[in-house]
Amino acid sequence: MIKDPQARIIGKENWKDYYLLSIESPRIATQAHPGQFVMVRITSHSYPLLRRPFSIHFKDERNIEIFFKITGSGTGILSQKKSGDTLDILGPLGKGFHAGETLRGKDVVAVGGGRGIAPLYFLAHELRSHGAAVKIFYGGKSHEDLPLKAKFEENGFELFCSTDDGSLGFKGLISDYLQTELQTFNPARIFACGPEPMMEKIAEISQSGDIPTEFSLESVMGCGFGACWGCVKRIRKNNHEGWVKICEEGPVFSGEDIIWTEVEK
Amino acid sequence: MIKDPQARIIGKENWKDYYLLSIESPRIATQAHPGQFVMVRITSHSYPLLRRPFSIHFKDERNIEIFFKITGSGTGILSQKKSGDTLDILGPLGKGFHAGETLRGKDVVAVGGGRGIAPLYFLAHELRSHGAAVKIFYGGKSHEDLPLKAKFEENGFELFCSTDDGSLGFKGLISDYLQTELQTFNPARIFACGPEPMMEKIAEISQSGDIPTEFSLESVMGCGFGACWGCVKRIRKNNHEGWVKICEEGPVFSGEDIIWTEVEK
Amino acid sequence: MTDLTIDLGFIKLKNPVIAASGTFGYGLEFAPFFDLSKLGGFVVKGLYFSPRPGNPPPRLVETPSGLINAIGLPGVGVRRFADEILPQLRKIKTAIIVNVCGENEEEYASVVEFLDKEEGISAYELNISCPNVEKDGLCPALDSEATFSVVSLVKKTSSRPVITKLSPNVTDIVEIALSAQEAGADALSLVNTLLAIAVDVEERKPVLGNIFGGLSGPAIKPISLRMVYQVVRRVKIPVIGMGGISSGRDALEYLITGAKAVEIGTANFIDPEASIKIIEELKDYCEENGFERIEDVIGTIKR
Amino acid sequence: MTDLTIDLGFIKLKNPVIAASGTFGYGLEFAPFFDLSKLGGFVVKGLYFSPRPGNPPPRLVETPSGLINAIGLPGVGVRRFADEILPQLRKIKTAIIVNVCGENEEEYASVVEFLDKEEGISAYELNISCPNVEKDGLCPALDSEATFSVVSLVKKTSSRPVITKLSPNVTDIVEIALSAQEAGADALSLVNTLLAIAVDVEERKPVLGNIFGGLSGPAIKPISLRMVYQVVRRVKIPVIGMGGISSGRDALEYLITGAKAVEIGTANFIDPEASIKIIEELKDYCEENGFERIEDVIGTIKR
Ligand SMILES: Cc1cc2nc3c(=O)[nH]c(=O)nc-3n(C[C@H](O)[C@H](O)[C@H](O)COP(=O)(O)OP(=O)(O)OC[C@H]3O[C@@H](n4cnc5c(N)ncnc54)[C@H](O)[C@@H]3O)c2cc1C
Ligand SMILES: Cc1cc2nc3c(=O)[nH]c(=O)nc-3n(C[C@H](O)[C@H](O)[C@H](O)COP(=O)(O)OP(=O)(O)OC[C@H]3O[C@@H](n4cnc5c(N)ncnc54)[C@H](O)[C@@H]3O)c2cc1C
Ligand SMILES: Cc1cc2nc3c(=O)[nH]c(=O)nc-3n(C[C@H](O)[C@H](O)[C@H](O)COP(=O)(O)O)c2cc1C
Ligand SMILES: Cc1cc2nc3c(=O)[nH]c(=O)nc-3n(C[C@H](O)[C@H](O)[C@H](O)COP(=O)(O)O)c2cc1C
Ligand code: FES
Ligand code: FES
Repeated sequence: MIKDPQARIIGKENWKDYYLLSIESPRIATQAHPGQFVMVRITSHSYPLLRRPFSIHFKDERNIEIFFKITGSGTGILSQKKSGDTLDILGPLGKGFHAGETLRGKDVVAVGGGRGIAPLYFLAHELRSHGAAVKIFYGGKSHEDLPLKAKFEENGFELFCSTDDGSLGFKGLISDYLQTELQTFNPARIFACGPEPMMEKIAEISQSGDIPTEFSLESVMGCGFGACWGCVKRIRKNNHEGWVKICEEGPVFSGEDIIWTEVEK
Repeated sequence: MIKDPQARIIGKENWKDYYLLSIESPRIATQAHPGQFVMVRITSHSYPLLRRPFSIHFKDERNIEIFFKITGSGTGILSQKKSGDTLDILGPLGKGFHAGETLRGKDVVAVGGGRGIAPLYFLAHELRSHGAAVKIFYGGKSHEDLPLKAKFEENGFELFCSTDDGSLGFKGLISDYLQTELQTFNPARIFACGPEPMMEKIAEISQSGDIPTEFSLESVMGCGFGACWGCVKRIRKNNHEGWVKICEEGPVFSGEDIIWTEVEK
Repeated sequence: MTDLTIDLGFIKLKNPVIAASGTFGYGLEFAPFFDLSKLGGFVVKGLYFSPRPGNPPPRLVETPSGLINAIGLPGVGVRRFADEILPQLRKIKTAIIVNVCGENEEEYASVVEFLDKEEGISAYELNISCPNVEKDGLCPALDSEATFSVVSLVKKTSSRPVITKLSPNVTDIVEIALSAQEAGADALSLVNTLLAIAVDVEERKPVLGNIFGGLSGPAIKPISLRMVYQVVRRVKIPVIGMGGISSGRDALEYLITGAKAVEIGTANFIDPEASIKIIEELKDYCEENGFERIEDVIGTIKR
Repeated sequence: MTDLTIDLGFIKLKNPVIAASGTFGYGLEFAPFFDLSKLGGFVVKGLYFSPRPGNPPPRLVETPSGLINAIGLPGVGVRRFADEILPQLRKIKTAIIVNVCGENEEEYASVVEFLDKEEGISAYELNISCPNVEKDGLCPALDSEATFSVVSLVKKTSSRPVITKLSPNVTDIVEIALSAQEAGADALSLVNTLLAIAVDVEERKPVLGNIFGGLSGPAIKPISLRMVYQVVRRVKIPVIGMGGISSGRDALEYLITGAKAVEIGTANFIDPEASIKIIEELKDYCEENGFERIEDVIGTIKR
């Protein structure tokens, strides 16, 4: 866990409400794993007050990327930053996905809904580097919510897109698309990140097929490093249910440990 | 008094801590007089909360200029704005200097200390257009506090500069420089804007020489248009002393009406 | 067309948005910005019987998302108000509320007695909660007996509805609210500002001329909204909520919580058109959420 | 070299900067960021006798320049604290203060009784002021008798200094402060959070799982600083000030006002190194203003 108060933005891309920032932060980059996140300070003054959490979208030796959607004032202000500006970031935080050697040669699925696609690009690369065959399921309300489609394709990932309005790919929910496709193959693991109803649906589907799952959860985070007890979700741990800090023990949890009825407020 | 929520920045200059913004706002520009000010909203959210007052530095038919120094977080954030950004401004506010026909053919003096030079550029042009002969006294801590020197000179104004450290012009306070120079001529009026000790000194000097004066005062302003009663200073009005709203009745006051002992906190 | 009218029982408002006392001058200061008759109402600056100068400056200091003021209730007094200002206000087709102040109970009563003879006032708002006139912020609204006593006296004197404005600087806001209700208040407005100070670390002295001031603005909304939440559950009379409202969403938080109307304070300084925008945003919200009348939004908070 | 040490009478601090309870975990969470022994001290998360789960989420909501929390004091209980955490804390060369909680007076006393047998604790901070465990924010610090009673009981039990942490949710903070002093408190810390709520206008329900929470952060500084101003004039025991401190200047406002030390809360989340920076800024201020000892800055406010 590193605090880098002078991480420099070295690149920026934008598609409507979605933004991608490349940030130079070698010490964070070298330690980062897929599914981990960073806490970004938005301003040096008191509005907005708290740092904002963002998944690590991708990394190389020196840089990390974050991919985010404007959902409020913090992300709004962040979207105004430009190349050359510096950011104060903490990371890498949390525990990531399990994307190691055990998946070599296996089929795996990563499902991202809207901005939930963010951690899956890094994850997909990691999985491929370990010899897994990755299918990406990428869903959104309309084609404008799938700005990363081209990038996944250019990088040779097998992509399954859906939109609620049918403007791109399968018309309907990405979880329904996944369910249909699961009739034809049986992945060794499903990874997912997105709105909670989407993830819960995927948990159901995978349970019936007995497929291990990993979900990246969200919560309002006060600190991101275990000090505030603010980010808890109901999780089973050592056969016992409790409020678990998702910044420390997550944000990625095994599907069977998540108590979905209590995850959604 | 106009509210222009979409005034566009069309030009920006910068010298160290000093900034000049040209702002397109035709309706405010046409009404503006020297000594009046605008209230600028710094952000659309709650920090910093209040608008900040700035003198109208110059205007043409469509545009106004403000000239400011970074003195805190509001001016700091404002200094980051760039050409093309829009500002929400209220103005023109207050009553300005008396720079009319009665001064034709007369010698007049305008004294600016530091950022207090801001309203005097507009004033100097107005005075000249009414046929007065203007001498500008411009003082600061060091030469870095006199960024507008060249501009005044290029525009053909007679300039007297001083710096506390002697790095440019007369070494010492601008009020001392003025006092020295007043031995050689007798202006019909002295206008001044700057730190209160400077203005008080000038009030003394001019009183002994019986020269009419006008001072532009500052105060923390809640609204800028008379609604909050926050900006009061001790002023004589109709032979009676009282707390007077400087946003409405000022910010320019005749020297004889200002109760200096109470102006400085 | 959404119906934005609100019935307070003793008065009908065009909409639930009222400009708050001390932040809206005598109303006329805002006439250059918009047609004042679009408001649900406005409350004029606090009035004592006689003219008053207010506190020595500095009177304002900005804090993170807040403003401390120690204006100290300067004003023209009832006579000049009635002679010079009220005639202009009468032409405006909206609820005109007079914020009534007093150094003691009798002064409150005499202000009301004087104004009762004047036409064009919709209601009084009893300011028993200004924290920056007395040392240490003392005021009747800190004590349920003092509240009861002044409200009863004014109610005896007044022929008009009396809204009692409460202070947030108390342990138990419900207790004070109940005693104002018992004394006959027609409505409650809450809250006034929170007693506050700021220190100048260079000069090592209090920033404000009066040392103490009252904190307002977005910073206080979580606290004032909580008090409204507590009070609406316990009183029968209507509650007007305020504290840090600067957007339609802020206003909605209060209405959903159970306030029948809201007052807009500090936001008027930052955007003189704030109240008008808030009215628009309330309309939009009703339309987007299928409410035909804003009254149907009030108190809809789920437990 | 500026002397930053502070003598609280019962304990000497390296410097006046203490990390506040509930915002600094058990301390160890911050070890990756800096050497904890640089602090004046730190207060661990509130401890009840038994482990507790805390409130249902959402537990946090951000407000303008503020944070409402309804964490609800989850924790490991005294036994695990003594067995697993305290041994690690003992190695840190700074004042370790335990924030003591209780559902009733007896629980406060039993926490202290248990911990008194353990080495390595510098003082207790009696948390009689947490607004988000009981309904409507009830807690002993709202009442001077309840305060007197619990402080006396704990003082009887404790062999260590007892700092009493007061609530800002009161009409008269001085009254409560005096009764804590009378009951034998060795110092006062003020303030805990302000009782607050937030409403979700889309869902039309309270945002927090617990409905009520406590407001902290820069938004509250004007209020908490005012309370410190009022209390330091009236008590003899040292006062530790807190509320919204995020810079050296904020800390200086409290010290100049008369607080002997400060606690840093919410700022730890935003910048885990906040306390360390504040210590540096205090040093700079002393040097620039010719103070050889930070003690000489305390209470220098001009009247
Ligand atoms: C571990 C983690 C990783 C995340 N990664 C990404 C990512 O890669 N890309 C991305 O676009 N978003 C991501 N998010 C969500 C992102 O943090 C929020 O969108 C952001 O904090 C909203 O800030 P804001 O100021 O724009 O919105 P606000 O104005 O604060 O709030 C707008 C809405 O967002 C909700 N919200 C606020 N903070 C959070 C939060 N911390 N988590 C969830 N909801 C919140 C609010 O309740 C409100 O409904 C992640 C969240 C977590 C917890
Ligand atoms: C009528 C008027 C005209 C002005 N014209 C100009 C101008 O043309 N150019 C220029 O550079 N400055 C001008 N000022 C001063 C300018 O408004 C302040 O410098 C600015 O508001 C400071 O904002 P800030 O957020 O940067 O500082 P803050 O962080 O708010 O404060 C920094 C310091 O400035 C003081 N301050 C804050 N607000 C004001 C205020 N309204 N007036 C005086 N001091 C204040 C504070 O007390 C503090 O000491 C003018 C002020 C007035 C009243
Ligand atoms: C500058 C200023 C002056 C005020 N004057 C009065 C007043 O005269 N009478 C009164 O009852 N309240 C007065 N108030 C309190 C406001 O009416 C309102 O209760 C408070 O500011 C909280 O609302 P806000 O956060 O929207 O500003 C004043 C507030 C401010 C900021
Ligand atoms: C998330 C959170 C948890 C807290 N937990 C405790 C606690 O366990 N015990 C306690 O006495 N105070 C607790 N507090 C209150 C702080 O110690 C402090 O009194 C308050 O936050 C005001 O300071 P600040 O504005 O610097 O945060 C908590 C505050 C926050 C924000
Ligand atoms: S975000 Fe603070 S404990 Fe998880
Ligand atoms: S700034 Fe509000 S009255 Fe002058």
